Amino acid sequence: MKKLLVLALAFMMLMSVIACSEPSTPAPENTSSPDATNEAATPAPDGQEPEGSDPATEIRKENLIVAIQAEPQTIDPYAASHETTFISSEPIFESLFKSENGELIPWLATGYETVDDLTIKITLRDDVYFHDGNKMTADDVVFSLTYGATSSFTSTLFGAIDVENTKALDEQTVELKLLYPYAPLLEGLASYRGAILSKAAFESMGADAFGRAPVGTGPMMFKNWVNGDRIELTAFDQYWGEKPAFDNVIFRIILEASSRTVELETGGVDVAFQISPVDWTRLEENPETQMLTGNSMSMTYLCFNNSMELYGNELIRKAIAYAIDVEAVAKTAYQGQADAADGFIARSIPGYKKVGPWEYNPEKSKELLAEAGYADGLEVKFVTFQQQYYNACIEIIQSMLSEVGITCTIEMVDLATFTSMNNNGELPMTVMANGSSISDPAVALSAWPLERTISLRHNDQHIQDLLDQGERTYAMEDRIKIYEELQDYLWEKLYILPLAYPLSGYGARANIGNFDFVASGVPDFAEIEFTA
Amino acid sequence: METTKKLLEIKDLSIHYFTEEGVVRAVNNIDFELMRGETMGLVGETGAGKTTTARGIMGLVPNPPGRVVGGEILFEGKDLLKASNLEMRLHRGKDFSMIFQDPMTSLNPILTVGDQIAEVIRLHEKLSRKDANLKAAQILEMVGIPAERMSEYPHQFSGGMKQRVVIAIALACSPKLIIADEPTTALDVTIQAQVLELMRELQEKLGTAMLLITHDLGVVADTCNKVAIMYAGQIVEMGSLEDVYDNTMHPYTKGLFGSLPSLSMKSKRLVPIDGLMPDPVDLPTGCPFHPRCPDCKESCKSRAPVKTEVSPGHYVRCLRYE
Amino acid sequence: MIKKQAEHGHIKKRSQFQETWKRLSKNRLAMVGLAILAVLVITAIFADLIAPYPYDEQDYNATLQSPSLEHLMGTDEYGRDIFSRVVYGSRTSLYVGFISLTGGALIGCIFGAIAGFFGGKTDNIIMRTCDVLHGIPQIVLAIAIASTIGPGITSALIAVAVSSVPNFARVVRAATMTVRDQEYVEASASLGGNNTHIIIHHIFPNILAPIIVQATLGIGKSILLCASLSFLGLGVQPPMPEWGSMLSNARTFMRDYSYMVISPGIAIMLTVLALNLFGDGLRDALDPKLKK
Amino acid sequence: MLRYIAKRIFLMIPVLLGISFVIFLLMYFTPGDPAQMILGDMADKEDVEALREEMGLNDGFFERYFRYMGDLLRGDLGTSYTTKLPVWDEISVRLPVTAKVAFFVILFAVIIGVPIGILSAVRQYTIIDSITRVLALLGITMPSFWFALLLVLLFSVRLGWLPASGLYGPSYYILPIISISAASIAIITRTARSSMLEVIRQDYIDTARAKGQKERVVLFKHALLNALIPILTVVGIQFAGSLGGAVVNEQVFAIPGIGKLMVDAIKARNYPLVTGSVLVLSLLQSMVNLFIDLLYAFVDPRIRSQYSRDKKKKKALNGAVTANAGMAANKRK
Repeated sequence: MKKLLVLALAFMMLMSVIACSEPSTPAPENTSSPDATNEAATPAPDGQEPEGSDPATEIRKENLIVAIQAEPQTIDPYAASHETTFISSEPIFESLFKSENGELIPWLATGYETVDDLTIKITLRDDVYFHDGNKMTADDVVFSLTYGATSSFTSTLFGAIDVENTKALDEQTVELKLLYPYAPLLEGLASYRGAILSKAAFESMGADAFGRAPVGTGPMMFKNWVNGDRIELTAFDQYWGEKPAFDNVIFRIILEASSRTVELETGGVDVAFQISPVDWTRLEENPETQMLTGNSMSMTYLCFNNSMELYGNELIRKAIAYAIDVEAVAKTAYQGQADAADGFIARSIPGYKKVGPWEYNPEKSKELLAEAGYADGLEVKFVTFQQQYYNACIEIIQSMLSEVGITCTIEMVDLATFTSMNNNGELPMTVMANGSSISDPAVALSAWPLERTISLRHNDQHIQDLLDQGERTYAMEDRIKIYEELQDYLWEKLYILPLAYPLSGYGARANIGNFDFVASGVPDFAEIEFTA
Repeated sequence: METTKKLLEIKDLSIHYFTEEGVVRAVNNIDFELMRGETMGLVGETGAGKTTTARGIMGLVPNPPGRVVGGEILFEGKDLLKASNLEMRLHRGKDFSMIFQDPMTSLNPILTVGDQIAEVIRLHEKLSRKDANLKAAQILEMVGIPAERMSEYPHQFSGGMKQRVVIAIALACSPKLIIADEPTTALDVTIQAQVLELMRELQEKLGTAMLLITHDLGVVADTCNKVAIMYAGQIVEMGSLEDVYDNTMHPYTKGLFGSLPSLSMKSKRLVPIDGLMPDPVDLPTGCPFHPRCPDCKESCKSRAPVKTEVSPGHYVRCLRYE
Repeated sequence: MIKKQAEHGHIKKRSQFQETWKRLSKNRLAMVGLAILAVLVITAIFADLIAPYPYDEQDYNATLQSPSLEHLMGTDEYGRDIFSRVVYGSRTSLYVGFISLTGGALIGCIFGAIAGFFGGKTDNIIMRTCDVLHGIPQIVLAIAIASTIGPGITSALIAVAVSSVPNFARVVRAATMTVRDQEYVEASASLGGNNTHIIIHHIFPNILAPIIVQATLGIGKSILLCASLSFLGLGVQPPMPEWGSMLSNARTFMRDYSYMVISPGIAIMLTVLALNLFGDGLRDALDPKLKK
Repeated sequence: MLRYIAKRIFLMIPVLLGISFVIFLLMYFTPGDPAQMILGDMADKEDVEALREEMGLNDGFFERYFRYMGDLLRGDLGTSYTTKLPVWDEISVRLPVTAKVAFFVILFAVIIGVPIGILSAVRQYTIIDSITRVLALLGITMPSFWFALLLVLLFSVRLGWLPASGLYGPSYYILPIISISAASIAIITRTARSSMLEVIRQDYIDTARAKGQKERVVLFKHALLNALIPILTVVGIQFAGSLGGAVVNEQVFAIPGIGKLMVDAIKARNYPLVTGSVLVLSLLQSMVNLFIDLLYAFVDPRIRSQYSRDKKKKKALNGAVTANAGMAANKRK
């Protein structure tokens, strides 16, 4: 009997070992990829059915299958702030301009003219149609911009727009008025956040329904949304620009990171987002897959609650900072796929200034602790929610702080509780990230304005003044000087401790071409060309 | 019906159960015969090995842990122990069948009474389903149950009625031998009389031999022509009714009769046999009854008595008569 | 003669426990289960001695090392020794298992006994409330409680306890109802025993068997529930080691560092297996009918 | 029979009401603000407060509960906070997926579990019995998501035979079903074995053998039919369990089931969706339990006679029989 038990256990161990241990050589040549097994029963998304090649030897595919890590609440870019909304809305909508490394390229707009600090005249193309057949006019642009100005999700970007006085001069020109000078506006209009919606469709369907079945001018048209499973877009035949190399885009909702990696390896999907860093190297080595990585525009930081007596004390903040080896935190928490943060905004954003990383000096930390009166030890508290990288940073920091006699407790709460605690300023210490949808310093520092109620709560008027100046000056050189001064000041005050610049990346099959890494994390799908 | 030919002959049969606590010697070298149409009673206290003997004959000893370790069971001259499973199956229900003790649990609760009777008929007689049901109805009437009740279920019948159904099943194919394992013990007295009466009638009508297993000497007196007394797996006394009832030889049999209230003898107190049944795992040496035997002698403790014929057809296994 | 029997009767009482032990010790699988459990309890108690490293000691230049002599089960992504964490994890898992079960068992038995014993309206009310509790999926209960008092051991514990109450209640109610109709219960009632006396002295001892079996099997289930809770992001407060959260966090590293997934998985399996083997053995030993 | 079904359905209402009340209570006391979750953490205080007012989140507990119950009685489960779709639309898309998977899981579990259980009962104390018992135990003890991940790595990645996730065709169902049903197979096998062992020891099995019936028929007709009831109970419980319980596997295999919907709804404090999905799930589970109870009646006549109305008729008939049987007996004496 007993030998039998051992036999059963050995069998289980054996199965798990062969299952997980990857031989150094990549996965066996996957000839019978799933699309070969798809059945006619339901329209299974398959990716490899090359049609007759067009004259320009451009390889076309019927479906581009993209794996996203969560189901978006809505596909209306003005009504959400989660990455999956922007990824799924990108092929449907287009903006007035496109921004290629800081330089504006006319897109839906043919050009613009800054009349004065508060007015911009924008001229539009006249050959653009919405998916519902209506022609795009200035009214749609005005409607979209005013919607952007009033929506709580995009108020930081378009809050400066003067809703009453922005009007359409004629079918093809829009006079955009501002309440106050706002330098990052044009960059915002060029981003995926500045999508132009069909006014007619929005008003007839209503905001919620529109969010579930949006109408835009983009190359792909909304087709179907199967709750919890997938979002299907199909090609828009009256698209004014160049047609994409595929007929449908299918966003498959796959929550489990390892499942996304597996689907990429087995050809179940063509592109997959949020690949966990530990799989990056394997996907790079695998000839059938590629990894598109680069510096993201987000910065992970340790946030002190400066309104609390303990963390409001600069000495304590610095003591904690000296006890943390920022380099080790970044490397370990992100499995080597992040650099130590040495500034307050991502390096690729204009106005970035290298001010750190903070020196790792446990002795100095103990000195400061003693100076602040906590020589015999200090109790600190982290509150966080289930997020792999933030939890990793906190656990590492916790053990580093224990080296200098600071004991910290970690309280895990679920996301909803965390969000309301954050907005009521109840979080003592936590680790968060601050991303930016466009590469502009003002937007990247959106956590700092005084009116924000999150737990940072520095209420330092000097910061607000510098932020306002930065926003209002148009000349780039002056803006950069202001932001550099601000970053020096923040470094001196250390209201937060920058920790890591995580690399971001997404995976794709080897046959996906002309599809490079975009810092904002929302690539342009229409440009994709199939190489095999 | 030539009664001369022996229907059933048991020679030196031993059946033991091999359990973890040790070897249970349930039946030890018993032998007896049964003529066609004859009724023999097999009497003994619980645990004497009566039921094991019955199951031995039917080939229903649960294996593991039970096993026939010796002897022969000749049915019409053929040794059943050597018969294949298939042959045994053909015999069961056709040539010999069994009535179990507790009617409450001997019928399958989820099959109709009619089906359970028809099943044995269709097993042994090549009848169509319709004819089998017809015959089942007849047999049901024979045991005193209206045919309409064929489609009802066991739980809708009283104890007595259920035993009638069990009897119907046993007699459906008019077997040559019925083994009745304490058929009336679970019934109250009035129903008991009816059931015994019914069995005797059917036995006469069909000329079936019966091996009646009971611990009730009164029932044996009414129905049997021969009787064997079993104790600790052995037959200690065997003979015709008159032999055993009128000139009882073996002390244990005397003890049994002593513990029976009888109208004729005016004894104030019943004389129970003291002590308990011996543990079948380690049976006493010599004569198994010696620890409880009132006139036990020294030799009884060491020497096992041999079956001796005291008068024609009357056997006893006791040193006093050797 | 009578004296011998009385004396024999006297022996009978003490051997009730011996009797079960004798039968239990013959069941080899149950003994294997008991052995594993014993090892588990010992590791839990002497975790500090057995574990070579403290469970939260991180070592950044030794991250994700496969099993070696200094790290028997390798190291995790923070360079912590997995063997020590599995050893300390036994403490958490047993803690969760036993405490939540005793809680659930206690409430469940009281509910069940009352429902079974009194029957009628009380029985109906209690059973309907049990249906309600049973209707709410364990996961929903766990998450709701976790978000109220914060995820972690206590919330998993309460969720398991609350959701195991209906099962215990149902088992105990069925057992009580069968026992209640036995003559010896009526006999004791006729001798003037009040209800609570009857429940405690007569009914509980006789329904101990199903309760114990339900408990041993229940502990296994609660450890598994804890594992799925951590999988859904409601696991234990870091850096407390708990097999379930270790397993679910390790799943991202499963491909290249499979050892990280195997050790906690096997630990969970061994514990739950031991509990089931022992539970089954106990049930067979306590159930007289099953005597060989 | 119909009267019994009506009674059972009528009994479900208080239970469902109870469940909705408890869920509402749980949701009421859990911190976290739905309005905040909808507007995102960038929204400022006034907007959040305005939305709370508009959604009636500031009203008293009972006021909201009775409003919800009022809508419920009119068949309106309310609208989901996040997607603004009616709750029923969300559920009606996800429920069939879970139901289909749960059905196949139970079918698979029964097809494999019951025969193995019977086999190990019949061949008790042999090697087959021990192997099945230990494998059954392994099924119960293995954390399901661990087993699921192993299966995906083995069959999708290394062997490439099966797709890794999604439900787009028959081949997509294989891995999820195996991983979810592992525990159910184990439990059904054990129950089948113990209930078969119980039945095999009954007297009527010997009666059947005494009739000269083939052993196979004795086991699979006489024994199995009687052993069905405990097996049915467990199958019912497992089916109800896998309806709501397969959340973890749904996540690994990206199956848009109701389990995952429920979990995400709670995390987003999407009260109407939570209550709606739990209620629908509990209703479905109670229906399954009712169906199983009716199956009892179908299988076991003793239970059937409790329901059937013609009980009175039967008593009369019973009386008559005993009288004339007695007459027949003494007539012949």
